[in-house]
Amino acid sequence: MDKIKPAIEALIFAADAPLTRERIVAIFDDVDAAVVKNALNELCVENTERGIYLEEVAGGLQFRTKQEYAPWVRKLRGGKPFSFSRAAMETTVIIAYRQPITKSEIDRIRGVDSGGSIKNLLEKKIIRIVGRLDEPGKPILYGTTKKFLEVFSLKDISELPTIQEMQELEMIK
Amino acid sequence: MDKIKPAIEALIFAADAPLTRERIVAIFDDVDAAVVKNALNELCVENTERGIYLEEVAGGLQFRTKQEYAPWVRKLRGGKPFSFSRAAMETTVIIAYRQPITKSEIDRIRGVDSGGSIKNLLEKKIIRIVGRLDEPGKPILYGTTKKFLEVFSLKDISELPTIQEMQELEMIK
Amino acid sequence: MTEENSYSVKLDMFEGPLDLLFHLIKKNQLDIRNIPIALVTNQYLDYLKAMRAFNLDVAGEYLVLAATLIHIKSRCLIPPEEGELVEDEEDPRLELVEQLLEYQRYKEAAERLNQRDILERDVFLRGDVTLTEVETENKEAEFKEVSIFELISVFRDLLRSVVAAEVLEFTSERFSLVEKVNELVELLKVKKNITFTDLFAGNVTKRAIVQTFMALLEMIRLRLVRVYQTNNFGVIRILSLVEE
Repeated sequence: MDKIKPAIEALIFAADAPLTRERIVAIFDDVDAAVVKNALNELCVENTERGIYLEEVAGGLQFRTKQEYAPWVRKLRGGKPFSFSRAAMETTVIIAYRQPITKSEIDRIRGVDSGGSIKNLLEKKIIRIVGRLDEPGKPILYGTTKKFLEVFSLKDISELPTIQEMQELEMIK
Repeated sequence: MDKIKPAIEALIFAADAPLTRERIVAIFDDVDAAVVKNALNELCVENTERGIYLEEVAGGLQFRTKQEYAPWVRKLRGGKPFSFSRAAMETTVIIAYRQPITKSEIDRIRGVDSGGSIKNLLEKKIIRIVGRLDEPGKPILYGTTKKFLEVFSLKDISELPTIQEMQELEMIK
Repeated sequence: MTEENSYSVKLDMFEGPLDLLFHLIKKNQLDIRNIPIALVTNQYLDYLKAMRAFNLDVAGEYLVLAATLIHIKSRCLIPPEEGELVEDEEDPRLELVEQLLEYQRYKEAAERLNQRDILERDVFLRGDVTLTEVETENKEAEFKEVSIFELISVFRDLLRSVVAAEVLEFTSERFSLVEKVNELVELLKVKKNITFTDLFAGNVTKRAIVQTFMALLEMIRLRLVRVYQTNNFGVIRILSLVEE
Protein backbone atom coordinates (compact mmCIF):
# COMPACT_ATOMS: atom_id res chain seq x y z
CA MET A 1 0.00 0.00 0.00
CA ASP A 2 1.49 3.29 -1.05
CA LYS A 3 -0.91 5.47 0.92
CA ILE A 4 0.20 4.29 4.30
CA LYS A 5 0.65 7.76 5.81
CA PRO A 6 -2.86 9.10 5.15
CA ALA A 7 -4.25 5.73 6.21
CA ILE A 8 -2.45 6.03 9.55
CA GLU A 9 -3.73 9.58 9.92
CA ALA A 10 -7.29 8.42 9.34
CA LEU A 11 -6.80 5.75 11.98
CA ILE A 12 -5.39 8.09 14.59
CA PHE A 13 -8.07 10.64 13.83
CA ALA A 14 -10.85 8.10 14.27
CA ALA A 15 -9.55 6.73 17.56
CA ASP A 16 -11.10 8.04 20.74
CA ALA A 17 -7.91 7.72 22.73
CA PRO A 18 -4.19 7.93 21.99
CA LEU A 19 -3.34 5.06 19.69
CA THR A 20 -0.23 3.07 20.44
CA ARG A 21 2.31 2.35 17.71
CA GLU A 22 1.89 -1.37 18.35
CA ARG A 23 -1.83 -1.17 17.75
CA ILE A 24 -1.30 0.71 14.48
CA VAL A 25 1.27 -1.81 13.30
CA ALA A 26 -1.13 -4.63 14.20
CA ILE A 27 -3.99 -3.09 12.25
CA PHE A 28 -1.90 -2.87 9.08
CA ASP A 29 -1.17 -6.57 9.26
CA ASP A 30 -0.83 -6.79 5.51
CA VAL A 31 1.93 -4.17 5.46
CA ASP A 32 5.53 -4.72 6.48
CA ALA A 33 5.87 -3.58 10.11
CA ALA A 34 9.06 -1.67 9.30
CA VAL A 35 7.22 0.35 6.67
CA VAL A 36 4.46 1.26 9.13
CA LYS A 37 6.97 2.19 11.82
CA ASN A 38 8.90 4.32 9.40
CA ALA A 39 5.75 6.12 8.26
CA LEU A 40 4.83 6.72 11.90
CA ASN A 41 8.21 8.26 12.64
CA GLU A 42 7.89 10.53 9.65
CA LEU A 43 4.39 11.62 10.64
CA CYS A 44 5.56 12.47 14.15
CA VAL A 45 8.20 14.91 12.99
CA GLU A 46 6.34 16.43 10.06
CA ASN A 47 5.62 20.05 10.66
CA THR A 48 2.56 20.91 8.65
CA GLU A 49 0.69 24.10 8.01
CA ARG A 50 -2.40 22.60 9.55
CA GLY A 51 -4.41 23.56 12.59
CA ILE A 52 -3.75 20.21 14.20
CA TYR A 53 -0.61 18.28 15.05
CA LEU A 54 0.32 14.79 16.12
CA GLU A 55 1.23 14.53 19.79
CA GLU A 56 2.91 11.59 21.42
CA VAL A 57 1.02 11.25 24.65
CA ALA A 58 0.19 8.63 27.29
CA GLY A 59 1.99 5.98 25.30
CA GLY A 60 0.19 6.67 22.05
CA LEU A 61 -0.40 9.10 19.23
CA GLN A 62 -3.18 11.63 19.11
CA PHE A 63 -4.21 14.62 17.02
CA ARG A 64 -4.62 17.87 18.91
CA THR A 65 -5.22 21.46 17.96
CA LYS A 66 -2.07 23.54 17.93
CA GLN A 67 -1.49 25.64 20.98
CA GLU A 68 -1.43 28.89 18.98
CA TYR A 69 -5.10 28.49 18.04
CA ALA A 70 -6.25 27.97 21.62
CA PRO A 71 -7.89 31.43 21.92
CA TRP A 72 -10.39 30.70 19.14
CA VAL A 73 -11.06 27.16 20.24
CA ARG A 74 -11.74 28.44 23.73
CA LYS A 75 -14.13 30.97 22.25
CA LEU A 76 -15.91 28.20 20.41
CA ARG A 77 -16.15 25.95 23.42
CA GLY A 78 -17.32 28.76 25.65
CA GLY A 79 -17.19 28.54 29.39
CA LYS A 80 -14.09 28.61 31.46
CA PRO A 81 -10.97 26.85 30.29
CA PHE A 82 -9.96 23.78 32.18
CA SER A 83 -7.96 25.02 35.11
CA PHE A 84 -6.37 23.63 38.19
CA SER A 85 -6.23 25.51 41.44
CA ARG A 86 -2.79 25.91 42.91
CA ALA A 87 -3.72 23.44 45.64
CA ALA A 88 -4.82 20.86 43.07
CA MET A 89 -1.66 21.43 41.07
CA GLU A 90 0.58 20.95 44.11
CA THR A 91 -1.31 17.83 45.15
CA THR A 92 -1.10 16.44 41.61
CA VAL A 93 2.61 17.00 41.39
CA ILE A 94 3.29 15.44 44.79
CA ILE A 95 1.26 12.37 43.83
CA ALA A 96 2.99 12.19 40.44
CA TYR A 97 6.45 12.17 42.00
CA ARG A 98 5.78 10.18 45.10
CA GLN A 99 3.21 7.61 44.01
CA PRO A 100 1.97 5.46 45.60
CA ILE A 101 1.42 7.93 48.41
CA THR A 102 -1.02 8.36 51.30
CA LYS A 103 -3.06 11.44 52.08
CA SER A 104 -1.23 12.02 55.38
CA GLU A 105 2.09 12.15 53.53
CA ILE A 106 0.69 14.67 51.04
CA ASP A 107 -0.69 16.71 53.94
CA ARG A 108 2.72 16.64 55.60
CA ILE A 109 4.55 17.89 52.53
CA ARG A 110 2.04 20.63 51.82
CA GLY A 111 1.61 21.48 55.50
CA VAL A 112 -2.11 21.64 54.99
CA ASP A 113 -5.09 19.32 54.60
CA SER A 114 -5.34 18.12 50.99
CA GLY A 115 -8.66 16.27 51.29
CA GLY A 116 -10.52 18.69 49.04
CA SER A 117 -7.92 18.57 46.30
CA ILE A 118 -7.71 14.80 46.41
CA LYS A 119 -11.47 14.47 46.08
CA ASN A 120 -11.46 16.91 43.19
CA LEU A 121 -8.61 15.13 41.40
CA LEU A 122 -10.27 11.76 41.88
CA GLU A 123 -13.46 13.13 40.35
CA LYS A 124 -11.52 14.52 37.41
CA LYS A 125 -9.79 11.15 37.07
CA ILE A 126 -6.36 12.76 37.25
CA ILE A 127 -5.49 10.48 40.17
CA ARG A 128 -6.83 7.15 41.33
CA ILE A 129 -6.69 4.84 44.29
CA VAL A 130 -3.94 2.32 43.66
CA GLY A 131 -4.14 0.32 46.85
CA ARG A 132 -3.85 0.45 50.61
CA LEU A 133 -0.86 0.56 52.87
CA ASP A 134 -0.42 -2.47 55.15
CA GLU A 135 -0.47 -0.39 58.29
CA PRO A 136 -2.95 0.29 61.07
CA GLY A 137 -5.94 2.04 59.54
CA LYS A 138 -4.97 0.69 56.09
CA PRO A 139 -4.51 4.16 54.58
CA ILE A 140 -5.40 4.59 50.91
CA LEU A 141 -2.59 4.97 48.41
CA TYR A 142 -2.97 7.34 45.47
CA GLY A 143 -1.34 7.38 42.06
CA THR A 144 -1.75 9.23 38.78
CA THR A 145 -3.83 7.99 35.86
CA LYS A 146 -3.45 7.80 32.11
CA LYS A 147 -5.64 10.85 31.95
CA PHE A 148 -3.02 12.71 33.97
CA LEU A 149 -0.55 12.03 31.16
CA GLU A 150 -3.08 13.09 28.56
CA VAL A 151 -4.02 16.31 30.30
CA PHE A 152 -0.42 17.39 30.80
CA SER A 153 0.78 16.20 27.40
CA LEU A 154 3.25 13.68 28.80
CA LYS A 155 4.48 10.65 26.91
CA ASP A 156 4.90 8.79 30.17
CA ILE A 157 5.60 9.49 33.80
CA SER A 158 9.35 9.45 33.21
CA GLU A 159 9.02 12.61 31.13
CA LEU A 160 8.64 14.54 34.37
CA PRO A 161 12.01 15.86 35.49
CA THR A 162 13.37 13.68 38.27
CA ILE A 163 13.68 14.89 41.81
CA GLN A 164 17.41 14.73 41.34
CA GLU A 165 17.21 16.99 38.31
CA MET A 166 15.06 19.28 40.35
CA GLN A 167 17.59 19.34 43.16
CA GLU A 168 20.36 20.09 40.69
CA LEU A 169 18.32 22.95 39.34
CA GLU A 170 17.96 24.14 42.89
CA MET A 171 21.74 24.09 43.38
CA ILE A 172 22.28 26.22 40.32
CA LYS A 173 20.05 28.89 41.77
CA MET B 1 -4.29 37.16 10.87
CA ASP B 2 -2.44 35.32 8.15
CA LYS B 3 -2.96 31.87 9.59
CA ILE B 4 -6.68 31.87 9.16
CA LYS B 5 -6.86 28.50 7.45
CA PRO B 6 -5.13 26.42 10.12
CA ALA B 7 -7.06 28.35 12.75
CA ILE B 8 -10.34 27.36 11.07
CA GLU B 9 -9.14 23.77 10.88
CA ALA B 10 -8.41 23.77 14.59
CA LEU B 11 -11.90 25.10 15.27
CA ILE B 12 -13.68 22.54 13.13
CA PHE B 13 -11.57 19.77 14.62
CA ALA B 14 -12.38 20.82 18.18
CA ALA B 15 -16.11 21.34 17.65
CA ASP B 16 -18.35 18.64 19.01
CA ALA B 17 -20.72 18.81 16.06
CA PRO B 18 -20.57 20.06 12.48
CA LEU B 19 -19.72 23.74 12.63
CA THR B 20 -21.74 26.18 10.55
CA ARG B 21 -20.02 28.76 8.39
CA GLU B 22 -21.86 31.54 10.23
CA ARG B 23 -20.52 30.34 13.54
CA ILE B 24 -16.98 30.26 12.21
CA VAL B 25 -17.30 33.76 10.79
CA ALA B 26 -18.71 34.94 14.12
CA ILE B 27 -15.79 33.50 16.09
CA PHE B 28 -13.25 35.34 13.94
CA ASP B 29 -14.90 38.63 14.70
CA ASP B 30 -11.59 40.45 14.34
CA VAL B 31 -11.12 39.17 10.81
CA ASP B 32 -12.96 40.46 7.75
CA ALA B 33 -15.90 38.10 7.13
CA ALA B 34 -15.06 37.91 3.42
CA VAL B 35 -11.56 36.67 4.26
CA VAL B 36 -12.95 33.95 6.53
CA LYS B 37 -15.53 32.90 3.95
CA ASN B 38 -12.91 32.77 1.27
CA ALA B 39 -10.62 30.65 3.45
CA LEU B 40 -13.54 28.32 4.18
CA ASN B 41 -14.29 27.90 0.51
CA GLU B 42 -10.68 27.11 -0.18
CA LEU B 43 -10.52 24.58 2.64
CA CYS B 44 -13.63 22.84 1.34
CA VAL B 45 -12.21 22.21 -2.09
CA GLU B 46 -8.61 21.51 -1.12
CA ASN B 47 -7.69 18.00 -1.97
CA THR B 48 -4.88 17.03 0.30
CA GLU B 49 -2.83 13.93 0.69
CA ARG B 50 -4.15 13.50 4.19
CA GLY B 51 -6.24 10.81 5.78
CA ILE B 52 -9.04 13.20 6.60
CA TYR B 53 -11.10 15.67 4.59
CA LEU B 54 -13.59 18.41 5.27
CA GLU B 55 -17.19 17.43 4.68
CA GLU B 56 -20.20 19.71 4.53
CA VAL B 57 -22.77 17.92 6.62
CA ALA B 58 -25.82 18.58 8.79
CA GLY B 59 -25.60 22.28 8.00
CA GLY B 60 -21.97 22.60 8.95
CA LEU B 61 -18.41 21.50 8.36
CA GLN B 62 -16.79 18.47 9.88
CA PHE B 63 -13.60 16.49 9.43
CA ARG B 64 -14.07 12.90 8.44
CA THR B 65 -11.75 10.10 7.57
CA LYS B 66 -11.59 9.48 3.84
CA GLN B 67 -13.80 6.71 2.64
CA GLU B 68 -10.89 4.77 1.16
CA TYR B 69 -9.42 4.19 4.63
CA ALA B 70 -12.67 2.89 6.09
CA PRO B 71 -11.52 -0.76 6.22
CA TRP B 72 -8.74 0.08 8.68
CA VAL B 73 -10.84 2.44 10.72
CA ARG B 74 -13.45 -0.30 11.05
CA LYS B 75 -10.77 -2.70 12.11
CA LEU B 76 -9.73 -0.24 14.78
CA ARG B 77 -13.23 0.25 16.06
CA GLY B 78 -13.81 -3.45 16.12
CA GLY B 79 -17.03 -5.14 15.25
CA LYS B 80 -19.13 -4.55 12.22
CA PRO B 81 -20.57 -1.15 11.50
CA PHE B 82 -24.25 -0.73 12.04
CA SER B 83 -26.04 -1.30 8.81
CA PHE B 84 -29.63 -0.47 8.16
CA SER B 85 -31.95 -3.37 7.67
CA ARG B 86 -34.59 -2.98 5.02
CA ALA B 87 -37.19 -2.44 7.75
CA ALA B 88 -35.07 0.16 9.53
CA MET B 89 -34.46 1.94 6.24
CA GLU B 90 -38.16 2.09 5.41
CA THR B 91 -39.04 3.31 8.86
CA THR B 92 -36.33 5.96 8.66
CA VAL B 93 -37.57 7.18 5.30
CA ILE B 94 -41.15 7.43 6.46
CA ILE B 95 -40.17 9.29 9.61
CA ALA B 96 -37.90 11.62 7.67
CA TYR B 97 -40.64 12.61 5.24
CA ARG B 98 -43.61 12.58 7.56
CA GLN B 99 -42.24 13.84 10.87
CA PRO B 100 -43.61 14.27 13.40
CA ILE B 101 -45.33 10.94 13.02
CA THR B 102 -46.81 8.28 15.29
CA LYS B 103 -45.99 4.60 15.29
CA SER B 104 -49.48 3.61 14.17
CA GLU B 105 -49.12 5.85 11.13
CA ILE B 106 -45.75 4.26 10.29
CA ASP B 107 -47.28 0.80 10.75
CA ARG B 108 -50.11 1.74 8.45
CA ILE B 109 -47.80 2.94 5.68
CA ARG B 110 -45.50 -0.07 5.92
CA GLY B 111 -48.34 -2.49 6.49
CA VAL B 112 -46.37 -4.21 9.23
CA ASP B 113 -45.46 -3.56 12.83
CA SER B 114 -42.47 -1.19 13.06
CA GLY B 115 -41.92 -1.43 16.81
CA GLY B 116 -38.57 -3.21 16.50
CA SER B 117 -37.20 -0.78 13.95
CA ILE B 118 -38.34 2.23 15.95
CA LYS B 119 -36.67 0.94 19.08
CA ASN B 120 -33.50 0.22 17.16
CA LEU B 121 -33.45 3.64 15.48
CA LEU B 122 -34.09 5.37 18.79
CA GLU B 123 -31.16 3.54 20.34
CA LYS B 124 -28.95 4.48 17.42
CA LYS B 125 -30.13 8.07 17.81
CA ILE B 126 -31.28 8.25 14.20
CA ILE B 127 -34.76 9.22 15.37
CA ARG B 128 -36.08 10.67 18.58
CA ILE B 129 -39.28 11.36 20.40
CA VAL B 130 -40.43 14.87 19.63
CA GLY B 131 -43.63 14.88 21.65
CA ARG B 132 -47.04 13.33 22.07
CA LEU B 133 -50.22 13.75 20.09
CA ASP B 134 -53.13 15.22 22.02
CA GLU B 135 -55.38 12.26 21.31
CA PRO B 136 -56.68 9.33 23.32
CA GLY B 137 -53.70 7.28 24.41
CA LYS B 138 -51.38 10.25 23.77
CA PRO B 139 -49.39 8.50 21.05
CA ILE B 140 -45.70 9.32 20.79
CA LEU B 141 -44.49 11.41 17.86
CA TYR B 142 -41.17 10.63 16.22
CA GLY B 143 -38.80 12.79 14.23
CA THR B 144 -35.31 12.55 12.82
CA THR B 145 -32.17 13.77 14.57
CA LYS B 146 -29.04 15.60 13.60
CA LYS B 147 -27.36 12.23 13.60
CA PHE B 148 -29.73 11.17 10.84
CA LEU B 149 -28.42 14.05 8.73
CA GLU B 150 -24.85 13.08 9.52
CA VAL B 151 -25.30 9.42 8.69
CA PHE B 152 -26.97 10.21 5.39
CA SER B 153 -24.56 13.06 4.62
CA LEU B 154 -27.36 15.59 4.34
CA LYS B 155 -26.81 19.27 4.95
CA ASP B 156 -30.36 19.64 6.18
CA ILE B 157 -33.71 17.94 5.89
CA SER B 158 -34.65 19.92 2.78
CA GLU B 159 -31.90 18.11 0.90
CA LEU B 160 -34.11 15.05 0.83
CA PRO B 161 -35.54 14.75 -2.64
CA THR B 162 -39.14 15.84 -3.05
CA ILE B 163 -41.74 13.54 -4.52
CA GLN B 164 -41.43 15.27 -7.85
CA GLU B 165 -37.66 14.88 -7.95
CA MET B 166 -38.11 11.29 -6.97
CA GLN B 167 -40.46 10.62 -9.84
CA GLU B 168 -38.07 12.34 -12.21
CA LEU B 169 -35.24 10.18 -10.96
CA GLU B 170 -37.39 7.15 -11.53
CA MET B 171 -37.96 8.24 -15.10
CA ILE B 172 -34.25 8.46 -15.70
CA LYS B 173 -33.49 5.00 -14.41
CA MET C 1 -4.79 52.98 57.66
CA THR C 2 -4.25 50.61 60.45
CA GLU C 3 -1.31 48.32 60.62
CA GLU C 4 -3.63 45.44 59.91
CA ASN C 5 -4.49 46.80 56.50
CA SER C 6 -0.96 46.43 55.29
CA TYR C 7 -1.58 42.73 55.70
CA SER C 8 -4.83 42.91 53.83
CA VAL C 9 -4.65 39.42 52.54
CA LYS C 10 -7.20 36.86 51.84
CA LEU C 11 -6.41 33.62 53.58
CA ASP C 12 -7.19 31.75 50.42
CA MET C 13 -4.35 33.59 48.76
CA PHE C 14 -2.14 31.07 50.49
CA GLU C 15 -2.26 27.35 50.05
CA GLY C 16 -1.41 26.81 53.69
CA PRO C 17 1.01 27.85 56.41
CA LEU C 18 4.07 26.70 54.45
CA ASP C 19 2.97 28.77 51.52
CA LEU C 20 2.59 31.81 53.77
CA LEU C 21 6.04 31.21 55.20
CA PHE C 22 7.35 31.01 51.67
CA HIS C 23 5.72 34.27 50.83
CA LEU C 24 7.49 35.92 53.77
CA ILE C 25 10.86 34.44 52.80
CA LYS C 26 10.47 35.70 49.27
CA LYS C 27 9.18 39.09 50.33
CA ASN C 28 12.18 39.65 52.59
CA GLN C 29 14.55 38.02 50.11
CA LEU C 30 15.81 35.55 52.67
CA ASP C 31 17.87 32.42 52.27
CA ILE C 32 15.80 29.39 53.14
CA ARG C 33 18.83 27.67 54.66
CA ASN C 34 19.47 30.57 56.99
CA ILE C 35 16.18 32.10 58.03
CA PRO C 36 16.30 34.89 60.61
CA ILE C 37 13.75 33.10 62.73
CA ALA C 38 12.76 36.04 64.94
CA LEU C 39 11.88 38.27 61.98
CA VAL C 40 9.93 35.59 60.16
CA THR C 41 8.08 34.51 63.29
CA ASN C 42 6.98 38.06 64.03
CA GLN C 43 5.76 38.66 60.51
CA TYR C 44 4.00 35.32 60.41
CA LEU C 45 2.17 36.13 63.63
CA ASP C 46 1.23 39.54 62.26
CA TYR C 47 -0.39 37.86 59.29
CA LEU C 48 -2.40 35.58 61.52
CA LYS C 49 -3.52 38.59 63.54
CA ALA C 50 -4.55 40.36 60.34
CA MET C 51 -6.48 37.37 59.18
CA ARG C 52 -8.36 37.25 62.42
CA ALA C 53 -9.03 40.95 62.22
CA PHE C 54 -10.72 40.29 58.90
CA ASN C 55 -12.80 37.64 60.62
CA LEU C 56 -11.17 34.93 58.60
CA ASP C 57 -11.09 31.51 60.08
CA VAL C 58 -7.49 30.71 60.71
CA ALA C 59 -7.18 27.01 60.14
CA GLY C 60 -5.53 24.85 62.75
CA GLU C 61 -2.52 24.20 60.52
CA TYR C 62 -1.57 27.87 60.66
CA LEU C 63 -1.57 27.75 64.42
CA VAL C 64 0.51 24.59 64.49
CA LEU C 65 3.21 26.27 62.41
CA ALA C 66 2.97 29.38 64.60
CA ALA C 67 3.70 27.20 67.64
CA THR C 68 6.60 25.53 65.82
CA LEU C 69 8.08 28.90 64.88
CA ILE C 70 7.81 30.21 68.43
CA HIS C 71 9.41 27.05 69.72
CA ILE C 72 12.33 27.31 67.29
CA LYS C 73 12.73 31.00 68.08
CA SER C 74 12.95 30.27 71.82
CA ARG C 75 15.50 27.53 71.23
CA CYS C 76 17.61 29.86 69.12
CA LEU C 77 17.57 32.45 71.87
CA ILE C 78 18.87 30.10 74.59
CA PRO C 79 22.67 30.37 74.67
CA PRO C 80 24.46 27.02 74.74
CA GLU C 81 25.29 25.96 78.25
CA GLU C 82 28.88 25.93 79.31
CA GLY C 83 30.80 22.78 78.53
CA GLU C 84 28.31 21.72 75.85
CA LEU C 85 29.77 20.93 72.48
CA VAL C 86 28.41 23.64 70.23
CA GLU C 87 29.19 21.73 67.04
CA ASP C 88 26.97 18.85 68.10
CA GLU C 89 24.08 21.14 68.75
CA GLU C 90 21.59 20.64 65.98
CA ASP C 91 20.29 23.77 64.35
CA PRO C 92 16.74 24.06 65.71
CA ARG C 93 15.66 25.35 62.29
CA LEU C 94 16.88 22.26 60.44
CA GLU C 95 13.64 20.28 60.36
CA LEU C 96 11.63 23.26 59.20
CA VAL C 97 14.22 24.13 56.56
CA GLU C 98 14.08 20.61 55.20
CA GLN C 99 10.33 20.72 55.08
CA LEU C 100 10.44 24.06 53.30
CA LEU C 101 12.98 22.80 50.76
CA GLU C 102 10.88 19.76 50.03
CA TYR C 103 7.79 21.87 49.64
CA GLN C 104 9.66 24.29 47.39
CA ARG C 105 10.66 21.48 45.05
CA TYR C 106 7.05 20.47 44.55
CA LYS C 107 5.93 24.05 44.24
CA GLU C 108 8.40 24.54 41.42
CA ALA C 109 7.48 21.25 39.83
CA ALA C 110 3.83 22.32 39.94
CA GLU C 111 4.77 25.56 38.25
CA ARG C 112 6.59 23.71 35.49
CA LEU C 113 3.72 21.33 35.04
CA ASN C 114 1.43 24.30 34.70
CA GLN C 115 3.54 25.59 31.84
CA ARG C 116 3.05 22.49 29.76
CA ASP C 117 0.44 22.34 27.04
CA ILE C 118 -2.58 21.54 29.12
CA LEU C 119 -5.49 19.79 27.50
CA GLU C 120 -8.63 21.92 27.28
CA ARG C 121 -6.59 25.01 28.01
CA ASP C 122 -3.86 25.09 25.37
CA VAL C 123 -4.58 22.13 23.18
CA PHE C 124 -7.83 20.43 22.32
CA LEU C 125 -8.98 17.05 21.14
CA ARG C 126 -11.42 16.17 18.43
CA GLY C 127 -14.57 17.75 19.75
CA ASP C 128 -16.78 14.71 19.94
CA VAL C 129 -14.39 12.85 22.18
CA THR C 130 -15.16 13.04 25.85
CA LEU C 131 -11.95 12.38 27.61
CA THR C 132 -13.45 11.16 30.85
CA GLU C 133 -15.34 8.48 29.02
CA VAL C 134 -12.50 7.19 26.95
CA GLU C 135 -11.52 4.31 29.12
CA THR C 136 -14.80 3.06 30.44
CA GLU C 137 -17.69 3.89 28.18
CA ASN C 138 -19.06 1.55 25.60
CA LYS C 139 -18.78 3.11 22.25
CA GLU C 140 -21.90 4.12 20.45
CA ALA C 141 -22.78 2.04 17.46
CA GLU C 142 -20.93 2.97 14.34
CA PHE C 143 -22.75 3.64 11.16
CA LYS C 144 -22.12 2.47 7.74
CA GLU C 145 -22.42 5.41 5.43
CA VAL C 146 -25.62 5.28 3.46
CA SER C 147 -25.90 7.07 0.20
CA ILE C 148 -28.91 9.09 -0.65
CA PHE C 149 -29.52 6.75 -3.58
CA GLU C 150 -30.09 3.82 -1.30
CA LEU C 151 -32.60 5.97 0.48
CA ILE C 152 -34.28 6.83 -2.78
CA SER C 153 -34.52 3.24 -3.87
CA VAL C 154 -36.26 2.33 -0.63
CA PHE C 155 -38.52 5.25 -1.15
CA ARG C 156 -39.31 4.29 -4.70
CA ASP C 157 -40.38 0.86 -3.59
CA LEU C 158 -42.52 2.38 -0.92
CA LEU C 159 -44.20 4.59 -3.48
CA ARG C 160 -45.35 1.53 -5.36
CA SER C 161 -47.51 0.44 -2.48
CA VAL C 162 -50.94 1.99 -2.68
CA VAL C 163 -51.17 3.47 0.79
CA ALA C 164 -47.73 5.00 0.68
CA ALA C 165 -48.43 7.00 -2.44
CA GLU C 166 -51.40 8.53 -0.74
CA VAL C 167 -49.65 9.45 2.52
CA LEU C 168 -46.22 10.46 1.36
CA GLU C 169 -47.39 13.79 0.05
CA PHE C 170 -45.08 16.62 0.82
CA THR C 171 -43.84 19.92 -0.41
CA SER C 172 -40.73 21.91 0.18
CA GLU C 173 -42.79 24.23 2.42
CA ARG C 174 -43.47 21.26 4.60
CA PHE C 175 -39.77 20.51 4.83
CA SER C 176 -38.84 23.92 6.04
CA LEU C 177 -41.60 23.70 8.62
CA VAL C 178 -40.32 20.36 9.86
CA GLU C 179 -36.82 21.76 9.99
CA LYS C 180 -37.94 24.73 12.03
CA VAL C 181 -39.90 22.50 14.41
CA ASN C 182 -36.83 20.33 14.88
CA GLU C 183 -34.72 23.37 15.53
CA LEU C 184 -37.11 24.61 18.19
CA VAL C 185 -37.36 21.18 19.80
CA GLU C 186 -33.57 21.18 19.98
CA LEU C 187 -33.53 24.66 21.48
CA LEU C 188 -36.14 23.76 24.07
CA LYS C 189 -34.25 20.64 24.99
CA VAL C 190 -31.42 22.84 26.17
CA LYS C 191 -33.42 25.73 27.58
CA LYS C 192 -36.67 24.09 28.75
CA ASN C 193 -38.41 27.41 28.32
CA ILE C 194 -37.81 30.48 26.24
CA THR C 195 -39.53 33.83 25.88
CA PHE C 196 -41.60 34.69 22.86
CA THR C 197 -39.22 37.50 22.00
CA ASP C 198 -36.16 35.29 22.21
CA LEU C 199 -37.82 32.85 19.87
CA PHE C 200 -37.77 35.41 17.09
CA ALA C 201 -34.49 37.02 18.04
CA GLY C 202 -32.47 35.24 15.36
CA ASN C 203 -34.93 35.89 12.55
CA VAL C 204 -33.97 38.68 10.24
CA THR C 205 -36.26 38.15 7.29
CA LYS C 206 -40.01 38.36 7.21
CA ARG C 207 -40.08 34.86 5.80
CA ALA C 208 -38.05 33.50 8.73
CA ILE C 209 -40.42 35.11 11.20
CA VAL C 210 -43.45 33.64 9.46
CA GLN C 211 -41.73 30.25 9.41
CA THR C 212 -40.93 30.38 13.09
CA PHE C 213 -44.47 31.38 13.86
CA MET C 214 -45.91 28.58 11.72
CA ALA C 215 -43.58 26.14 13.45
CA LEU C 216 -44.76 27.39 16.82
CA LEU C 217 -48.41 26.93 15.82
CA GLU C 218 -47.62 23.43 14.63
CA MET C 219 -45.91 22.65 17.90
CA ILE C 220 -48.84 23.96 19.89
CA ARG C 221 -51.15 21.81 17.79
CA LEU C 222 -49.00 18.77 18.46
CA ARG C 223 -48.86 19.64 22.14
CA LEU C 224 -45.10 19.83 22.06
CA VAL C 225 -45.16 23.16 23.83
CA ARG C 226 -47.36 25.27 25.99
CA VAL C 227 -47.40 29.01 25.69
CA TYR C 228 -48.14 30.93 28.83
CA GLN C 229 -48.00 34.34 30.37
CA THR C 230 -47.65 35.03 34.06
CA ASN C 231 -49.72 38.21 33.99
CA ASN C 232 -51.67 40.24 31.46
CA PHE C 233 -48.80 42.22 30.06
CA GLY C 234 -46.05 39.95 31.25
CA VAL C 235 -43.47 38.05 29.29
CA ILE C 236 -44.85 35.32 27.07
CA ARG C 237 -43.03 32.10 27.69
CA ILE C 238 -42.88 28.92 25.68
CA LEU C 239 -42.53 25.81 27.76
CA SER C 240 -41.46 22.44 26.42
CA LEU C 241 -43.86 19.60 27.17
CA VAL C 242 -41.51 16.96 25.87
CA GLU C 243 -40.33 14.55 28.49
CA GLU C 244 -36.90 13.08 28.19
